[in-house]
Amino acid sequence: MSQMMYWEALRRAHDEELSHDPLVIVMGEDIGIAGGTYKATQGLYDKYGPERVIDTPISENGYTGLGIGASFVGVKPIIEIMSVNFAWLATDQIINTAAKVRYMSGGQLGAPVVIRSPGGTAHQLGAQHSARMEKVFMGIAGLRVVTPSNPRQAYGLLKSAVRCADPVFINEHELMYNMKGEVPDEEFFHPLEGSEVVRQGRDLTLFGYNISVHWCLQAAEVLSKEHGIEAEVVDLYALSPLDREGIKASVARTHKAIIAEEAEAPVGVGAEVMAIFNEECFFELDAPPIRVSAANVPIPYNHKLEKAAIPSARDVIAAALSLFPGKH
Amino acid sequence: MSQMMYWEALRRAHDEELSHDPLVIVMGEDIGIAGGTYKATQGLYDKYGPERVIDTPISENGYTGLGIGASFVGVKPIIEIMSVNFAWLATDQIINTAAKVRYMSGGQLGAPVVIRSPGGTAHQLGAQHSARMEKVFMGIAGLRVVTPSNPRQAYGLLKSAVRCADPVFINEHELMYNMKGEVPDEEFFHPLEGSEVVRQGRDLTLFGYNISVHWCLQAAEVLSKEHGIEAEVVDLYALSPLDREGIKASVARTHKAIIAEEAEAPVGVGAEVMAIFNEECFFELDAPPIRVSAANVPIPYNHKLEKAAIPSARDVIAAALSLFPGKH
Amino acid sequence: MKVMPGYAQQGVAENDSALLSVTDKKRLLREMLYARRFEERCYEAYVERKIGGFLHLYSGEEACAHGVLEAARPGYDYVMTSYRDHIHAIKCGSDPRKVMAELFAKEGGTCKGRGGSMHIFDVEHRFMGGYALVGGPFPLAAGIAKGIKMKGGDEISICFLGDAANNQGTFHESLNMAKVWDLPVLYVCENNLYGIGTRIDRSTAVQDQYKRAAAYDIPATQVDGQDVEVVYAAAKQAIEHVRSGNGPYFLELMTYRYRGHSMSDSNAYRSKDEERSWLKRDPIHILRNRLIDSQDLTLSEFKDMDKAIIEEIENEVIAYAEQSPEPAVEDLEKYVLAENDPYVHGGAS
Amino acid sequence: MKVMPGYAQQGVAENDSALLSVTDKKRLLREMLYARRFEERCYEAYVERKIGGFLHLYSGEEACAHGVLEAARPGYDYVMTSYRDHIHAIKCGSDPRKVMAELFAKEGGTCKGRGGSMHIFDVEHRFMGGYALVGGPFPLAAGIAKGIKMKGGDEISICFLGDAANNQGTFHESLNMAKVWDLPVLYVCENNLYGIGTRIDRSTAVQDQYKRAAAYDIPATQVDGQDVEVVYAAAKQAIEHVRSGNGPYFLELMTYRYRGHSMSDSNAYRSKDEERSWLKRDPIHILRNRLIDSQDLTLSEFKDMDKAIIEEIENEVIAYAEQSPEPAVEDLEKYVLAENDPYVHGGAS
Ligand SMILES: Cc1ncc(C[n+]2csc(CCOP(=O)(O)OP(=O)(O)O)c2C)c(N)n1
Ligand SMILES: Cc1ncc(C[n+]2csc(CCOP(=O)(O)OP(=O)(O)O)c2C)c(N)n1
Ligand SMILES: [Mg+2]
Ligand SMILES: [Mg+2]
Repeated sequence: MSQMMYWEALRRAHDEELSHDPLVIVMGEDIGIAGGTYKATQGLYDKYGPERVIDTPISENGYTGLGIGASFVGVKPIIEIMSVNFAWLATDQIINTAAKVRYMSGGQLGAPVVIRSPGGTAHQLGAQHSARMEKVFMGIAGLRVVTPSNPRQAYGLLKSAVRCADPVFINEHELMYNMKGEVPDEEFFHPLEGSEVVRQGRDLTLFGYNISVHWCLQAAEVLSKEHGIEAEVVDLYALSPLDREGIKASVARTHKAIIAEEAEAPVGVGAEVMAIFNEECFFELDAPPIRVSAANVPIPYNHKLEKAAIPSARDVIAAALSLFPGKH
Repeated sequence: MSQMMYWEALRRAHDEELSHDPLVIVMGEDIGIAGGTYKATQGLYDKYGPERVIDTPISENGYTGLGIGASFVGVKPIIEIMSVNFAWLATDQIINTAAKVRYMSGGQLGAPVVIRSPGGTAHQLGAQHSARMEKVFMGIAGLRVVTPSNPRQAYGLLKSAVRCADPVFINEHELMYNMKGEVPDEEFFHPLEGSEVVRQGRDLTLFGYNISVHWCLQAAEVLSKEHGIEAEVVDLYALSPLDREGIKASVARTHKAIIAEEAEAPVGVGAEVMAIFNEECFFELDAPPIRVSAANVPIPYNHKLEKAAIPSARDVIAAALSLFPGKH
Repeated sequence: MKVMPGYAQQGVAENDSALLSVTDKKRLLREMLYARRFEERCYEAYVERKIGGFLHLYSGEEACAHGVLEAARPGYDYVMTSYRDHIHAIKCGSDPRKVMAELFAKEGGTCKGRGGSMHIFDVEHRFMGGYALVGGPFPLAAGIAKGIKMKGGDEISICFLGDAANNQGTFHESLNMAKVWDLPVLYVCENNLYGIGTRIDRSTAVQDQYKRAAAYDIPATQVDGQDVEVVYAAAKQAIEHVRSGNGPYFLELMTYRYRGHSMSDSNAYRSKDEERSWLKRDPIHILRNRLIDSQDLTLSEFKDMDKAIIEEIENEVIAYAEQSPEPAVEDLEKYVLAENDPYVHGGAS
Repeated sequence: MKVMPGYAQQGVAENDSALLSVTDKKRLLREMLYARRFEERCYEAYVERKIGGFLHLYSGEEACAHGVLEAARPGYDYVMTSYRDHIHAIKCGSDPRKVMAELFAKEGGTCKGRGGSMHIFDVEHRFMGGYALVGGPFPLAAGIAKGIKMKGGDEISICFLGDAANNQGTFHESLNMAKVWDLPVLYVCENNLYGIGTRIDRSTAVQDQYKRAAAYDIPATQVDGQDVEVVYAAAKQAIEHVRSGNGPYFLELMTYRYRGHSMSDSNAYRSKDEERSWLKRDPIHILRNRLIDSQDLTLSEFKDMDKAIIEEIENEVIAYAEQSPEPAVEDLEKYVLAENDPYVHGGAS
């Protein structure tokens, strides 16, 4: 095991996959000579050359579609979209082509592309650079959606996404690239489905994904130390398909549930998880499950407003305590 | 009251608004000389001329953005996107600009555009022409989403959408343009928020919107006649914001709930409504609420598969009966 | 090379038009006639409700696909186009029976009845699909060209699309990338003067589409799309350019669709005069008359050919499509994702 | 009119460059110097963590906005641009104190602290916004022009954008529509040779951006963007064209940004030589030296002016921004939707 940063883990996965298969390419704006805005492809342009580590024009729908087309003939493109807010421009090709081509062709053609993009609220990037899109992509049949919460997942999910025959959208987060964590020294492939219990506890379950896993873990510590409440924390690193069994099993253990997400609530990850609670384990619930979500606003530039708009561990704690009226 | 078809109701609303305000314009592909694929603008090109009833090039992001820009200086554009599947191309301007500009500008500038588009599964149009997008747009702060289920709503919602200072997305349906219904003879403006109880019943609530309201109504008849179950049917014509109070009030009356939608389940309208059940009226529910949704597949061309992919009144009935184990 | 009177040309030198042998021409005539009869039979089948959804026919435009693909290596070069795709697939080598079965939504169709008229795919013959989003194929075709270049093959990627599609942003983005990276892609614009009911001058600032390629420094030609020999000659040069590693090329073919845009369209937006003037330049008649003039064909031979084609389509193509079974409803969720992909569970190891 | 050596020009006839009076030139010199000092002070404030988010500075490019808007009617004509927007706003008439307060995320900012550096809006002065999606403003500006045309005013719509933005599909779609509908919009390309770290030749097939306008039959000129008089003269003609109802115009200004793309960028991708060669053509120095040469200005006057500007920015602009209150957290949900819109409830009646 080595400690490495999230971006280093991504970089290592890119590097290994590029060296493993000459048909792996990386594409995106400023990912070549500049090494990527968040360094995920640093040094790879020099190592693999401009034909495989490709600086693209500012043409999101175009280069995403180009990557998808290349994938039709055996190329395995890893497409970086610098901020997920720009990915709206590429949704046509991602959703109308990549997600549907296998079905429309009766199984003849697949689009094994990986689309990586940071989404989420960083520091004062304003309304046009702070939104998330995983909730959009996970509503589309034919597309896989994963979202690493730590360097190990960042490495292992990208590795599997590259090898997988399906199109995979990977949701990353601007604020997490410098996070440190352990990554196995030997090559490994993280499952693209499932969920992970990252903390055990009998009193309630906190569901999180990507950055919100960390709020849940922090909240769980506080709940344990200060309130004697033991929370199980479940990392939903796979958003499509969601791990219904894992969700059900945890709720069956704890009978209380919170789902924390950084985005606005409507039709979000939280909504889907709440629906799954109802469908899979309604009678296991002792209390109404709770969504901890962002305010339903475009993200403001001012830092105080920004902080007020998005949730934090404190909001998870408050939500949890509301489920234990005696324990305030 | 006159009987008119859904498309006629839309056409009347267009006509009245165009004649009411010289700054109202209509834009879209083949909406001018051809009168619109579904006739919603028939005859208006001749009446109001090419400067106001505008045939656009095939440039969805471009003409939608152009309409949004025009709205900055007082123009009130009604933008038709021929099939909502093409609207992915315009999501950048709809979401990154129209929905956010009021906030980003600190309230200085609004984008009072109306975007109308049919979404849903018609007859064998295949995967790239059969998807819905209301679930995407209703997850975006700053955008209103409404979806008429009958000619009266089609007329009144479009009228209000044109006058409203917010951007409004109107979800229509290919299969509903020829539906007949009563529309008041006098001008009227339908609320853009709220919901409507379209059938009363004490035993359970069937929530629907747009086409699924009709499945719910059909199902309610069968449930009543054949099974002695009296269903309340609630029409969620406003999807953003959703009528939390209305949803809660109905569940509080019936204690059982089904939400029917034509789209695939993940992160859909049904998921959000299920989340609202949990948040607003968990303890009112006697049984797990149920989503009746499409199969999670791109829509197939073959008609039998297509029919199997999307739900119907029969599925609503089956779901309802599952809530009354004694009554099969 | 011949260009249609009044049409400019650019980038292609004059050369001898007699590139096709008589045998080739006769075969092409039969193929184009077959295409016409195939499409017209689709029309009937649609009226009979055997075909559903949207149906876009290629009648009138046969010389475009046939001229270009005759100059290419069908089944070897990669081809994609829009929803108006039956004939391109067949010329690439698709079995017409399977194409028809697809339109009939049958399991024996090219896409097992899942795709339909707008989405014919036949990967075995490198027909990489018909797409229903206008402008969608521009970047996809450039991507295939990128793949070819990486793998070092001498295939090319050919993208057919309509004139109105060129107003889509993907046109601009794709042509720029194709040139920046010198990709082996041939863009063929089938300029039939309309996007549904909107005439090109009402939607497009520069109506000669080949001129737009200059904005990307891509060589371009505009020729008569009704004369298959002219198309063939222009395509030969264009393909030579692309296949030799010189990067993309843009070929504009002036043509006309006889039928409405799709089945629901009555062509109310164009004049009967205009239609008549184009009917006089029917691609099948042009080639037929030329072969008759040169005494390589008689009218009665042509009529026999036509009869044989009509019968063949009825007895083989329609019969196959009719008899092919429908997909099983239990298979609804097949083909959404890859089956048994080991990486879904963390790799094979 | 002067053009930079080596740059082509098209569509603008030669004419006398002495269009600006000495008074105007001196004012412009002060404005450009003010702009430079404003931006450099932003840089410091960012380092001091008074400004957050992304910050894109205009240093080196001052002659572009100033030359064009001097030729326009700022505050009357509608203007929009990208995220590199402070100076355009100020030249349109925005109070620099409010612009700085916006960067400081204060309630006294142009957008009440909600927008930030990338999203300055000042509708009162018809500065219609800075946008952070590259290519986003192309259609928006055409839309404003559509509105102008409908209302019959003689305003024009001016859209500033970068060179790399021109590879976005919206460029193509918007220029086409602007020409098809003959909209009064002036597109100004600030060609600083880079999109972030990618040099234009690595992303763009045709590097002279004005040439791309021919694909839409839009007249276009390319001129030196470092000489404000040259920009002014070219813009004068361009604006005259647009304001007289002749439809869109495309003006390309060759320029250079001194600082990194945004604050996190160290310019590692370009050579010091290149940077030095552009520094020699500093827009402020060019105008200053010209005024000194013609004895309309002395160096010490210039230095005094500079000192006064620095003090003014410190004492008025920064002080205002510092003192302005932050927005109230209770107001988080303000400005998402219109307030009390009667049609939300079915109309006023
Ligand atoms: C993105 C998108 N926008 C609009 C449509 C609707 N539509 C289908 S075909 C068509 C016209 C296309 O014209 P052209 O490209 O000239 O091709 P042609 O049909 O003439 O062969 C339009 C507007 C679509 N399918 N996709
Ligand atoms: C749609 C979109 N794609 C990518 C980006 C990231 N990005 C911001 S600025 C920029 C470069 C733009 O260059 P140019 O248009 O030349 O303007 P300049 O910054 O040089 O003034 C890029 C790629 C973005 N903001 N929006
Ligand atoms: Mg056409
Ligand atoms: Mg630039």
